[in-house]
Amino acid sequence: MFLSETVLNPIFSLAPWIVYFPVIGLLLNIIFGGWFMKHTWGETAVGAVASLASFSAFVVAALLAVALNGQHGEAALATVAPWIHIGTLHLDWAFRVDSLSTTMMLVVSGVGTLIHIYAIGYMHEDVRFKHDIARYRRFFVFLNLFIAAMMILVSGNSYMMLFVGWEGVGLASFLLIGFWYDMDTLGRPSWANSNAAKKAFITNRVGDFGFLLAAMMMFWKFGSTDFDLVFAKVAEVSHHEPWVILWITIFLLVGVAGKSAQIPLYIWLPDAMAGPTPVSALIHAATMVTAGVYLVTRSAPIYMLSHDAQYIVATVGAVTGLFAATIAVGQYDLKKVLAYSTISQLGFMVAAVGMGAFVAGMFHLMTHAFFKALLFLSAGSVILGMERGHHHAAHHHGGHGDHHEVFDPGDMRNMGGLRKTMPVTFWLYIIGTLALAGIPPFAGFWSKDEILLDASLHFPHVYWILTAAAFLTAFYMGRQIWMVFFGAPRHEAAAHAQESPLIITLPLMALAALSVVGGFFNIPAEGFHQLGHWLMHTIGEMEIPPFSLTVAGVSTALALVAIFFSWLLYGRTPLKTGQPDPLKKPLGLLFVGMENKWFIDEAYKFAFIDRYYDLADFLAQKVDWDFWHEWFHNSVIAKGFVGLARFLADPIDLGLIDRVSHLLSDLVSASAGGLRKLQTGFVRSYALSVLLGVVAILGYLLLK
Amino acid sequence: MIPTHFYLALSAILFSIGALGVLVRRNALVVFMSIELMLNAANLTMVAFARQYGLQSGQIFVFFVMAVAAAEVAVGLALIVTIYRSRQTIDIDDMNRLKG
Amino acid sequence: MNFLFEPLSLVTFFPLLGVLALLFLNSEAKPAIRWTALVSSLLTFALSLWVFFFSGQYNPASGELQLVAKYDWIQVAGWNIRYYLAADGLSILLILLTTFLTPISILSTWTAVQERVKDFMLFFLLLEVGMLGVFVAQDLFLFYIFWEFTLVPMYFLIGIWGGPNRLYAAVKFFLYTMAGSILMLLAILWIGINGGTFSVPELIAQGNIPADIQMWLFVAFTAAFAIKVPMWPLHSWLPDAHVEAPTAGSVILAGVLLKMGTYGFLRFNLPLFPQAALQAAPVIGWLAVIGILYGAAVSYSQKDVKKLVAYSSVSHLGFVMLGMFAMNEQGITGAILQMVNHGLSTGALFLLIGMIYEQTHTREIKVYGGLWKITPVFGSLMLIASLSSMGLPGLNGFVGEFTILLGAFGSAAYGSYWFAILSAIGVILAAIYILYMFQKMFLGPAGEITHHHELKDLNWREIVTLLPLLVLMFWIGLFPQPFFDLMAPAVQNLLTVLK
Amino acid sequence: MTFELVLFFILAAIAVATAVGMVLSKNSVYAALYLVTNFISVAIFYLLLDAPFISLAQVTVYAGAIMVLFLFVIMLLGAEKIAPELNWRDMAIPLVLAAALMVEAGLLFVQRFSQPFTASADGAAFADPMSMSVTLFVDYLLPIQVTGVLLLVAMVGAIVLSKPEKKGQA
Repeated sequence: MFLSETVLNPIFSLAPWIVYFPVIGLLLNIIFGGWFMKHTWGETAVGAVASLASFSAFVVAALLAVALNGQHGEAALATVAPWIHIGTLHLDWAFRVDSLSTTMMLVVSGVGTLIHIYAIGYMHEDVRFKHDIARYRRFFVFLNLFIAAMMILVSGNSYMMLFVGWEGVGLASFLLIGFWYDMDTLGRPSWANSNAAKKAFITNRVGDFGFLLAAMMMFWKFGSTDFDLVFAKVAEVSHHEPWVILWITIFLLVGVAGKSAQIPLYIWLPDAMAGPTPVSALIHAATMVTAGVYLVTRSAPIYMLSHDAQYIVATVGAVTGLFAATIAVGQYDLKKVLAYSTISQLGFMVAAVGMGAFVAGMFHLMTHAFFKALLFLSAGSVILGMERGHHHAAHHHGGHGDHHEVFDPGDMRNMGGLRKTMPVTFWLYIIGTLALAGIPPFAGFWSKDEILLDASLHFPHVYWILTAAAFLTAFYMGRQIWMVFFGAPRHEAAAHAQESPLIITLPLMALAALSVVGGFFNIPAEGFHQLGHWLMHTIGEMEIPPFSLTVAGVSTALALVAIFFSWLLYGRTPLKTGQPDPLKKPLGLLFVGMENKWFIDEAYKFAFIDRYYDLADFLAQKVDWDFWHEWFHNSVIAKGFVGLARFLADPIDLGLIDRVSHLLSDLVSASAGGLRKLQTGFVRSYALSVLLGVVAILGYLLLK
Repeated sequence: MIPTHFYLALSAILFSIGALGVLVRRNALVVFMSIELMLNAANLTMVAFARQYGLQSGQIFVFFVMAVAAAEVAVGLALIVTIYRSRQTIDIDDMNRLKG
Repeated sequence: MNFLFEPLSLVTFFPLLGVLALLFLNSEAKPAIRWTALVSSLLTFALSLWVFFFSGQYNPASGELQLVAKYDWIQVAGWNIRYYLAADGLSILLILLTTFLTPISILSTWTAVQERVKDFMLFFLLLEVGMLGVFVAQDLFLFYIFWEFTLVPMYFLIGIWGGPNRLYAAVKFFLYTMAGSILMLLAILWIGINGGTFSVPELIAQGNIPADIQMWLFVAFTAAFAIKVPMWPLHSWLPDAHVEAPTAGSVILAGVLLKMGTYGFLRFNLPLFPQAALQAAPVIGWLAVIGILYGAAVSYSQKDVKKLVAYSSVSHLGFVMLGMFAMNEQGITGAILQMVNHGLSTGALFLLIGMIYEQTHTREIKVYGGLWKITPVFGSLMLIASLSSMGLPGLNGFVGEFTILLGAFGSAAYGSYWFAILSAIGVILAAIYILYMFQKMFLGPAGEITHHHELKDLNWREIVTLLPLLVLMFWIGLFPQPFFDLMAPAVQNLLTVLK
Repeated sequence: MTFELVLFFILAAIAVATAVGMVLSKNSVYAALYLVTNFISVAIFYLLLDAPFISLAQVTVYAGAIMVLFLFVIMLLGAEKIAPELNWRDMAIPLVLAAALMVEAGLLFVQRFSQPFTASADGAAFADPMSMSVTLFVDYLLPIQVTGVLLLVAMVGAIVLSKPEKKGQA
């Protein structure tokens, strides 16, 4: 909570470099990338530049963390330049280094770097499957852009600077979701991917709208949007105008719902899986979507003052957690399951920070970043393996034309038995799954347990909802494992799938290691809780609930039961080709809902999107054009004027005025006929008449 | 000193002769010269008055008249040349297309 | 004679030298004509920069009118009309915007205008004189003359070099703006005769117009300016004019001509009739909010991309009006910056659309598609311009929109949060129509047009045309403070008048 | 009869004679030469009138430049003679009018301006070339510039007009 006005340690002046490095990386790739790509080593160079940029940012973040530790977590500020100073509005480009921001920086740049490295290998194959090698460079430019924006987001010293990163990551997300903008996820020419990108950006904009209103309200009520200045006045304002606090938190929640995919704005995240898998891992699982959690944690002093706000946020998070988990159960696409799982886990985090369990929320954010990135990247590896298998199979059947058969390498109904063909990926996936399902001692267990513990103490309803969600989480992950890796291959591609190269699996192993030991950052025991103590430098002292064996035991037991259920359904009798999901029969309509995402997309389309389009169309065609432009201006005004002119012209002008003027004109022309004779055309006669005039005038003057 | 009205009378004579030239000659070039003569006569009065009232402005004006005359001559002669090219004559009585 | 050698006179009338030079050129010598026009407009830009920043005659820290050129002009029958030029923080950015956009527009016509090039350039440079005059004139009468003068070259630019329906558009543009101006002329005459002077600063200093008459005069001035802006619902001429105008004409129309309206509000309506302005603020504010939402919604449903951008201007200019009538520092400063921003981003959009139109001769959105793959540089620049237009932080549009919304949110003149909240929805709607346009043209599978045309990416001339705009977009987006510093003192002065 | 007066009458006679000669001469080359003589005599009048600057301008501009131009054009067109041109019947009315004009103007001048001569004491000083130039380039700067532009325009105009016509253009 304390801010040193003067930068104590010169290392803190390095803070802006967490942004500069990725920006330099992307500029290098924009300027020299084209030249790189002309060489055989081009792709590696482009990838290396981008990865190095990200890694440099990580190094800086690590240095900052060490320096911060050196001064016992006392926050430091590095002001770069003024941004907007108008009257009392003072916005600066100022980087804030405190325990919360460095934690985020480390997660973002750390996971980011691993994913950059993974992407070198992944994109190498992806651009070849999609037949557009030139786009390789663009991917890394966008990826670095994302890192830069995310770093601004987590290190800004004011809500407005946070907002810059907030929209910046939205842009990067738009660009990366729409990376294969001219096709759908299966590589067919289509608007699907670009639609998904657009949907993501616009939905995020709705959230940004809330954020913006919150920031403006803060400025007028607190006089600033700088974190310290806002928090310094929170208590006072809360005392006089409690509604202000409530509205700010609600507006912020709209922003959180947009960015962190909470009800009602989560709909963009599943579609966002249209992006290449490293993007899904980095942006739509590990980092960007957790920005909302970061935001609430950052705003802890505001949320702590309003129990209503906490209640709303926690409930929204919890309901999202359960709701998304139900959908995840009914999905067949490998990445879609993970996407809904991400929404669900984000619900956990939002619920946690909503309850005031900021440490638990941040803890889960961190562990989730590890294991969800691991899961996504492994899923990417699986999909690549399937693609390879598909190509292999097609190659063998060359000439039969089944190369053109539409094949979805991400559909779990096409998989099965990958345990044997992709052993490394299999084991990595298992680690990720156990971590996500909350099996001790994997990372997910510790963080999820802390959230559940907090909920059980303060918000029982949240606890029950979240426990149900945790059960479903373990279930759908088990379902995934059985369907993908066990049983017999349900498609040729799965049979011929091939393991991924080391450049892809190495980062996975690093992430797997983190998923295993990540929980030890914050072991719930006396004398530990390192992450908690570290974060409390920033968010203030928090009560740490004692470890409860009941809560931990219940959740572990439920997870195990869920996995057992999934084995019963999917493991014991593996799915056959074309066989419907075994849940379909017992659950009936319920499963249809899960399968179709509860028809929320359709409902939104019907309720908002189509209505807005109709409205816009009505305004544009009917109101603006037909009525205002054509009818009012062209018919009423213009034609009215013409009509008036006609009226004046016909009876009045022709009837009355014209007759008089005809008379006049006849007179004139008669006299003109006479006078015309004077017009001889001879210059000299004109000159003569001029002289005549002069003589006459002079004569008059003389005689006067 | 010569009285001013001597000059005035002289300029009146010159001006009239110039006017006469404009009226009687059909050669466009001579008509033009006659106009120059009239301008000169007018200039003479101005300079004469300038001396009488001890003012420079009269002379300044003459200077400008000269400049304008120069411009006029340049354009006028060019016109005559053009007309001569297209109609092979500089007789102003042949140029009567403005006849009503 | 001396009046011509005042710094602002020089800047304003400098393009006339280009006009003079053009008169001596053979109308067939097209390259020479283009270069002459370009060089003279570039020199005007350099001159304006020099006058404001390097001559040492303009002190940006002062909020007073500076570089004053004040000469008696028409002093008949008790009319005290002066040749009175001056600039301050309210106008400096717009003057620079004008001198900046003119060479860019001229550069954009390099290959697009092939017929009657000489006349085109003549009208263009004359238009620049008129626009500059509007922004520097401090005498109501002189202002009116410049104001009307701009109509003439623009009329011809649309009417001669425009699209198929150009005559209709040109006449509509002319009549529409003329109609509003007549009322303003009456108001100007009333003020000038009753106040004993036409000089705005003196009239402001007198400040003795009775409140009830203020309202009438305010309405009369508003009639002229609101049409020019254009404020909803007086925007009907805008899509016609934009769609039919040649690219350079659209750029100048959107970039500068519309700003004459908003500038008029700022320079005349607010300080001359402060009570009336305060009373009218909520009305204007609501019109602005409606304009923001209406413009954004209508844009979304357009099939012609130029029309889409034209309607988006209605939305953007709504923001400017909203900020201005918030009547606080943030709002007014943001409004001025937003005028510049709109000139940059909409100007860039029109330039880009013109560049593709030159190749395909169609502006129908649905025939395009997948252009980013075929013309990557074009697509990337379009993306930046689009993002700037929809107000992405880090680019110029956001800085303007945010400060305006912030001003409107805390505005005492509005006295309600609803103005800011509803217009913030405009930010969402902006994303919808801009992304719709970008997606339908640049993303997705290759469109119909690519089957008929071998589309070429931007050439160097086109990139050079756009580059200054892009640099400014980033500059204003990241470090707008120098621009704010330029206007801050003048805005504070204006606010003291309003209080 | 002072010397000046004698000079005046001699010059006046020359001026009138050359003017008449110009009007009457059949050959336009002669007409031009008469006119030159007339201009030179007027230039001497200017000298008598304390206007040395104007006098010199008269010689260079009129007698020099303008008349040379005339001669050029006459030679160029080969239009020395246009016969038969003058006949006394046609000249009757013009002659009467010109005479009337002369009489009227003379009378008017004499009637209105025959006050005694009031030249300032400093005589020639008021219009010496030095003070003339100062006046011209200080008080009359703009007119001078405008005149320059006028001459430029005239020059351009003359060039455009006398350019050979292109085929197919009217």
